Amino acid sequence: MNRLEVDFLGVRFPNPVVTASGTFNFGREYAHLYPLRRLGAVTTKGVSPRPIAGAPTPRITETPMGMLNAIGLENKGVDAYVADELPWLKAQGARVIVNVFGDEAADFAHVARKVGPYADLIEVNLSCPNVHGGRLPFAHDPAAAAEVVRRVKGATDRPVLAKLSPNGPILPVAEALEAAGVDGFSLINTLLGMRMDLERKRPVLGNRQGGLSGPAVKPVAVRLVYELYRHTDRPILGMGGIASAEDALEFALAGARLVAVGTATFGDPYAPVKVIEGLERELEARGGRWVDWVGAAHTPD
Amino acid sequence: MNRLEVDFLGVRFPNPVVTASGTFNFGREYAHLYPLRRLGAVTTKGVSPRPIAGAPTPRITETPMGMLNAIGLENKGVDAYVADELPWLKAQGARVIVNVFGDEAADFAHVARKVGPYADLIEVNLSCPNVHGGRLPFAHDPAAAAEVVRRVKGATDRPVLAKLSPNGPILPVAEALEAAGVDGFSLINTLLGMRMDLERKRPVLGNRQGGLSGPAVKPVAVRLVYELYRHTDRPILGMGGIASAEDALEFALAGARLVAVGTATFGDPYAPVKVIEGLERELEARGGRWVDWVGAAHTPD
Amino acid sequence: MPASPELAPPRPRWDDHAATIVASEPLGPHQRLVLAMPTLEARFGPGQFLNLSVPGHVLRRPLAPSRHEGTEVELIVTPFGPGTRDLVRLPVGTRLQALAPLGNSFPISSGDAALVGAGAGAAPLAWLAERLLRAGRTVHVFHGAPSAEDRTLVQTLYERLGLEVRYFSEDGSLGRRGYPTEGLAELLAGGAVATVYSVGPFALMRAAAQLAIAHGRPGYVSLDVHMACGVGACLSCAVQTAAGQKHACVDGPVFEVQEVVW
Amino acid sequence: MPASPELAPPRPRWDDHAATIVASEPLGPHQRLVLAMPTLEARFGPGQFLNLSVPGHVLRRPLAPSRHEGTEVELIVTPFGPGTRDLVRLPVGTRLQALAPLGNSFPISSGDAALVGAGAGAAPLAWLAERLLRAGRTVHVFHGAPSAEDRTLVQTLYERLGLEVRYFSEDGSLGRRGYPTEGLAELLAGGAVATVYSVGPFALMRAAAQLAIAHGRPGYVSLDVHMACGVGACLSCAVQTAAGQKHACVDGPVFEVQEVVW
Ligand SMILES: Cc1cc2nc3c(=O)[nH]c(=O)nc-3n(C[C@H](O)[C@H](O)[C@H](O)COP(=O)(O)OP(=O)(O)OC[C@H]3O[C@@H](n4cnc5c(N)ncnc54)[C@H](O)[C@@H]3O)c2cc1C
Ligand SMILES: Cc1cc2nc3c(=O)[nH]c(=O)nc-3n(C[C@H](O)[C@H](O)[C@H](O)COP(=O)(O)OP(=O)(O)OC[C@H]3O[C@@H](n4cnc5c(N)ncnc54)[C@H](O)[C@@H]3O)c2cc1C
Ligand SMILES: Cc1cc2nc3c(=O)[nH]c(=O)nc-3n(C[C@H](O)[C@H](O)[C@H](O)COP(=O)(O)O)c2cc1C
Ligand SMILES: Cc1cc2nc3c(=O)[nH]c(=O)nc-3n(C[C@H](O)[C@H](O)[C@H](O)COP(=O)(O)O)c2cc1C
Ligand code: FES
Ligand code: FES
Repeated sequence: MNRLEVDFLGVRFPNPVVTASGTFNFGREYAHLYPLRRLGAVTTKGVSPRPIAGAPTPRITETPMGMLNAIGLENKGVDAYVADELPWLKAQGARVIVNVFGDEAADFAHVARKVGPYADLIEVNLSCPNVHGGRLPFAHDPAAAAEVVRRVKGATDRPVLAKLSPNGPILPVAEALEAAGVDGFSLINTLLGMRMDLERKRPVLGNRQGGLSGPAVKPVAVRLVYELYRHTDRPILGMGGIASAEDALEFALAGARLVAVGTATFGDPYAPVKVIEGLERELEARGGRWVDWVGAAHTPD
Repeated sequence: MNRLEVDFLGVRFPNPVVTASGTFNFGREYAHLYPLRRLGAVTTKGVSPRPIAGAPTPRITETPMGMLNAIGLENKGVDAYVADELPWLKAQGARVIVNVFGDEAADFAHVARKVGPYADLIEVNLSCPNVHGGRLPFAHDPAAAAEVVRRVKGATDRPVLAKLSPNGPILPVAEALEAAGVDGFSLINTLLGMRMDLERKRPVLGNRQGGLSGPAVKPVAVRLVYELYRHTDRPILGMGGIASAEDALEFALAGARLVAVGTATFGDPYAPVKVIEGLERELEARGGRWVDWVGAAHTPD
Repeated sequence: MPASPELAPPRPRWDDHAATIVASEPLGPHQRLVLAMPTLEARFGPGQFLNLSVPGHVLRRPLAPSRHEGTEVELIVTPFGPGTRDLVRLPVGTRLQALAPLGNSFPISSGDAALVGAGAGAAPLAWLAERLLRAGRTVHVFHGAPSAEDRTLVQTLYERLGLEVRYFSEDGSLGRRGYPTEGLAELLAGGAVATVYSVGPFALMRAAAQLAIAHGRPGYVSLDVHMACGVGACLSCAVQTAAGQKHACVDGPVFEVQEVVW
Repeated sequence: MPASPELAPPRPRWDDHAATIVASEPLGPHQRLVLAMPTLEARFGPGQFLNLSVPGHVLRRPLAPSRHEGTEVELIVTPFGPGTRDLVRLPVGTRLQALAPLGNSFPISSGDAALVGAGAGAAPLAWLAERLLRAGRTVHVFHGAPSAEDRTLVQTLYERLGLEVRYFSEDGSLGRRGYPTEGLAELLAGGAVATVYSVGPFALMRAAAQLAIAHGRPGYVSLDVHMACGVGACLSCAVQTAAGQKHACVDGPVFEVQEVVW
């Protein structure tokens, strides 16, 4: 009995544990440690239409049980990844979730169209700034976010997940995205945060502020997954601080059908595999299959 | 030279370190460890017009470098505190910040009027639910929050701080409060979060969700203080995860003129005093007075 | 209604004391820790607790000693969540901090005593047993566990007192199959005039309390409520009592069974 | 433009290796740590680094060994922020994990070598000096510090090689008052045909690099960029080079001075 198997929007995953976008690049760096097909899926670093150089350094800094990053969306642009990385990644037998973003809705669609052939799912990163919307992230502008999803849906036949930001109310955005035909949700992206350098009397990060991730944000993430699950019937990919099988089960109880491991991979490159192995043991001991745990903490009000 | 002395809205504080509301009760529990007048001030547990029994247990649970609480605003009501606790606290020579809240604007004003004689500052807790505003917290309803501040300002001659919530955008609320005559701000209150109990397959807390505090939230708090400081000329009482003098200096750089120690007191009841002593040492070593550090990380864009 | 006077003796003020781990040994699934607390002049009573730091954790952990001899405080810790799991792994020599002494303690019965415990609940109970024996009382001990796993715990805590323990296991692998309250029920049904003391899971304490009440016997339980400060400042440890809401860390953790709203 | 071949030898693949602290001693403000890494078959080269776990921290810490003999890896750690502060306090016997070997290493010069370092930058430089000496090169060492504080560090790392170090202190309390680049400037001005190697604060490495460039000498620096993954996956360690943006953890940390956009 494979207790971990899960269907998500018609795609069969041998287990629910995927990597989080931006923490695993396109998988090549870790492929000599374990076969990438052992993972539920690899979620790639965010891909935009054209190359982006990213933010000034320092781009990362540690905080209590968390980290801040301001990578600034560095990537080589969709054409480079379609040429070099995505075919290689598919050839590993990995399931692939491609994270896409852009300056405007058409950019997202452009990238989604190009990566579609290599993607099992498309994840739309709505936390990036809406260049034509006063640089407010799409995630905080329901209409702009809906337009992105509509365009992406039109550009690909792959199921589309919208990745939500915890830095504003999520329900109004989620509602607008459902109306736009989104297939599922992923959350949380990072929480905005800052750390000060006492020597330089300046923010540590080159970009001043960055995104907080890691165990510190787990309670915030679990709560948002729980809240979203109550309001949607579309499946949820949950993440934010997952570092163990127990963490993953917390997200399942809250309503996550897939879970992503991000920051934990920096502390231990085997973390995604250890979460999978831990889930096998935990479910053996506690009983039930993964899918039985999904949403199980929801009781009538 | 007293490097720590600071004037805040006309009140002279020997040092900038105060206790955070709800983590120090009315000070009696800790008064045998150190004289309460050694602190910048004691901020009291939130006071409402009538007694409140609070939330079902468990009311607290730990998370990575943080904790969740859902005390449910338990308190004995303003009359009990005016009779028993506030006179005692003033008699200790402590400066006192009284944290007030209620179901509607008039409640806040009622409490502020009664506690005014014992308060050096009034802190208005806007994170409590607005009973007549669909239970949305006042903090997320600029108009309702402004009405609270207007009423409280009318009821007391003490300077009034509005305590902001990190669970929604703060700038629109801050602007409305400035128009309503608020004297200063305090932030952050707790971030909404949740932890799951894998045995019971339920949220750990009796109230299901609670408020996240402690070092885990520090980056979020520093960033919000920084953001608010750029938009206001009113002084800021900063808090969220402060456990050391270095943490306090991070908040100063971001723009906090006073700082509060909350959750850290549970881990070490001497924490507020250790932060004061640490600041004396740090400023001796690094140079400057506390007030020189306030806002020093702000440079032109 | 104030607590009965025997529950509220004038208490020494707590402080934050250094506590060095001087011994740590597994007792089945539990761990016996001995802390050296040389600055703690006050003496714990059975049922009182300390609030112990665990490196890497924001909150302390409330634990009720099973003995306090000279400067040494003995604890039984059951690894439960992240904090206690880390605590039982700390090497001898680790220096911690403990708020102590906290809370109230069990009163010594005027007649026989019946102790109903499970797991680490045996820690304060065994120590109470020691005090009861010293006071010349007859002590009946009923201990429950899912299986034979608590055998070493029971041997370590009770047999050093020369006390015989009636062991109940859910799977029948040691002692009688069933729950320790069955032993208490038989004892009381047999007409024993015993004061009941219980520390364990809520359901166990409630069952023991109901038996005590049904037989008109005094009874005491130690309520296990999630705590943050341990000293009355955070209001996290609310307990519903006949006299209104109380707080386990300062008004308890020991409560008279009649007082608790079960 | 690919890095010059001497900077990019075929590299053994990194893995996550157990690393037990077998020695830990202060050297003034620094700490000398020796890790036993029995499963690490690959050999570090000077300039390469490992990414070391620190209990209670989410990220690992990149550190460049000062020696690798048998299964033992020697590190010099300067307590800086919370992670390195915790690291230097860990007792002997603590078991950590290290990603290793990571990054590229310094090439061995064909002629004389001039080493310009400060603080823990002496770690990879001293090891490089060992390799240079073994290759028969003449090695000049210039070390800078705010005060006399690095005396023991320099003694430990360089004097065991029989190397004389020219010490520069900002306050003049040991060696010459001033910066170690002054020594380098004199050496090069005197016509020495030396390859320049520098590890230390950015300003120091830049000054050393500018001297090398001005004198038409080859030069190498090890860039200290904040790292998360250490293996090329997070893109946090961006470095601007003449050949576009590179990443210090995989394309460096050692860069040719001409290649870096200073
Ligand atoms: C007065 C008293 C005496 C106790 N004596 C013992 C003892 O001698 N041996 C023993 O093994 N256990 C004892 N407990 C229970 C012990 O405190 C908890 O098992 C422990 O705090 C759980 O921490 P954790 O990190 O394992 O779990 P977590 O769930 O991660 O704990 C998180 C937080 O919740 C609180 N918490 C969680 N569970 C409990 C609980 N059951 N009771 C109180 N607080 C809790 C803790 O304060 C901790 O800060 C006692 C509890 C109380 C109230
Ligand atoms: C290739 C390389 C080799 C190094 N070798 C040594 C050495 O041999 N001895 C030594 O003492 N130091 C060395 N450093 C610097 C050392 O890594 C940092 O001092 C250390 O990471 C700071 O961690 P912290 O916890 O003290 O500070 P924090 O600021 O709390 O660190 C937080 C995070 O930021 C990153 N970070 C912070 N400062 C630096 C920095 N200066 N360089 C890289 N990452 C940083 C760390 O990865 C860490 O995860 C080296 C750095 C690099 C890149
Ligand atoms: C270094 C880094 C880079 C990231 N890059 C992206 C990205 O390109 N696109 C995206 O949608 N999320 C990105 N994220 C967010 C993560 O995918 C994830 O949502 C977040 O880190 C929370 O999960 P965690 O706590 O497990 O890391 C990045 C996170 C980190 C730490
Ligand atoms: C147990 C507990 C109770 C609290 N009660 C109140 C309260 O009554 N009123 C209020 O404004 N804030 C309350 N807070 C929030 C704190 O005052 C503070 O804003 C928050 O905890 C962040 O600071 P910290 O990380 O230092 O604890 C409470 C926090 C905790 C942990
Ligand atoms: S634990 Fe804080 S009041 Fe009881
Ligand atoms: S540290 Fe992650 S790419 Fe270099």
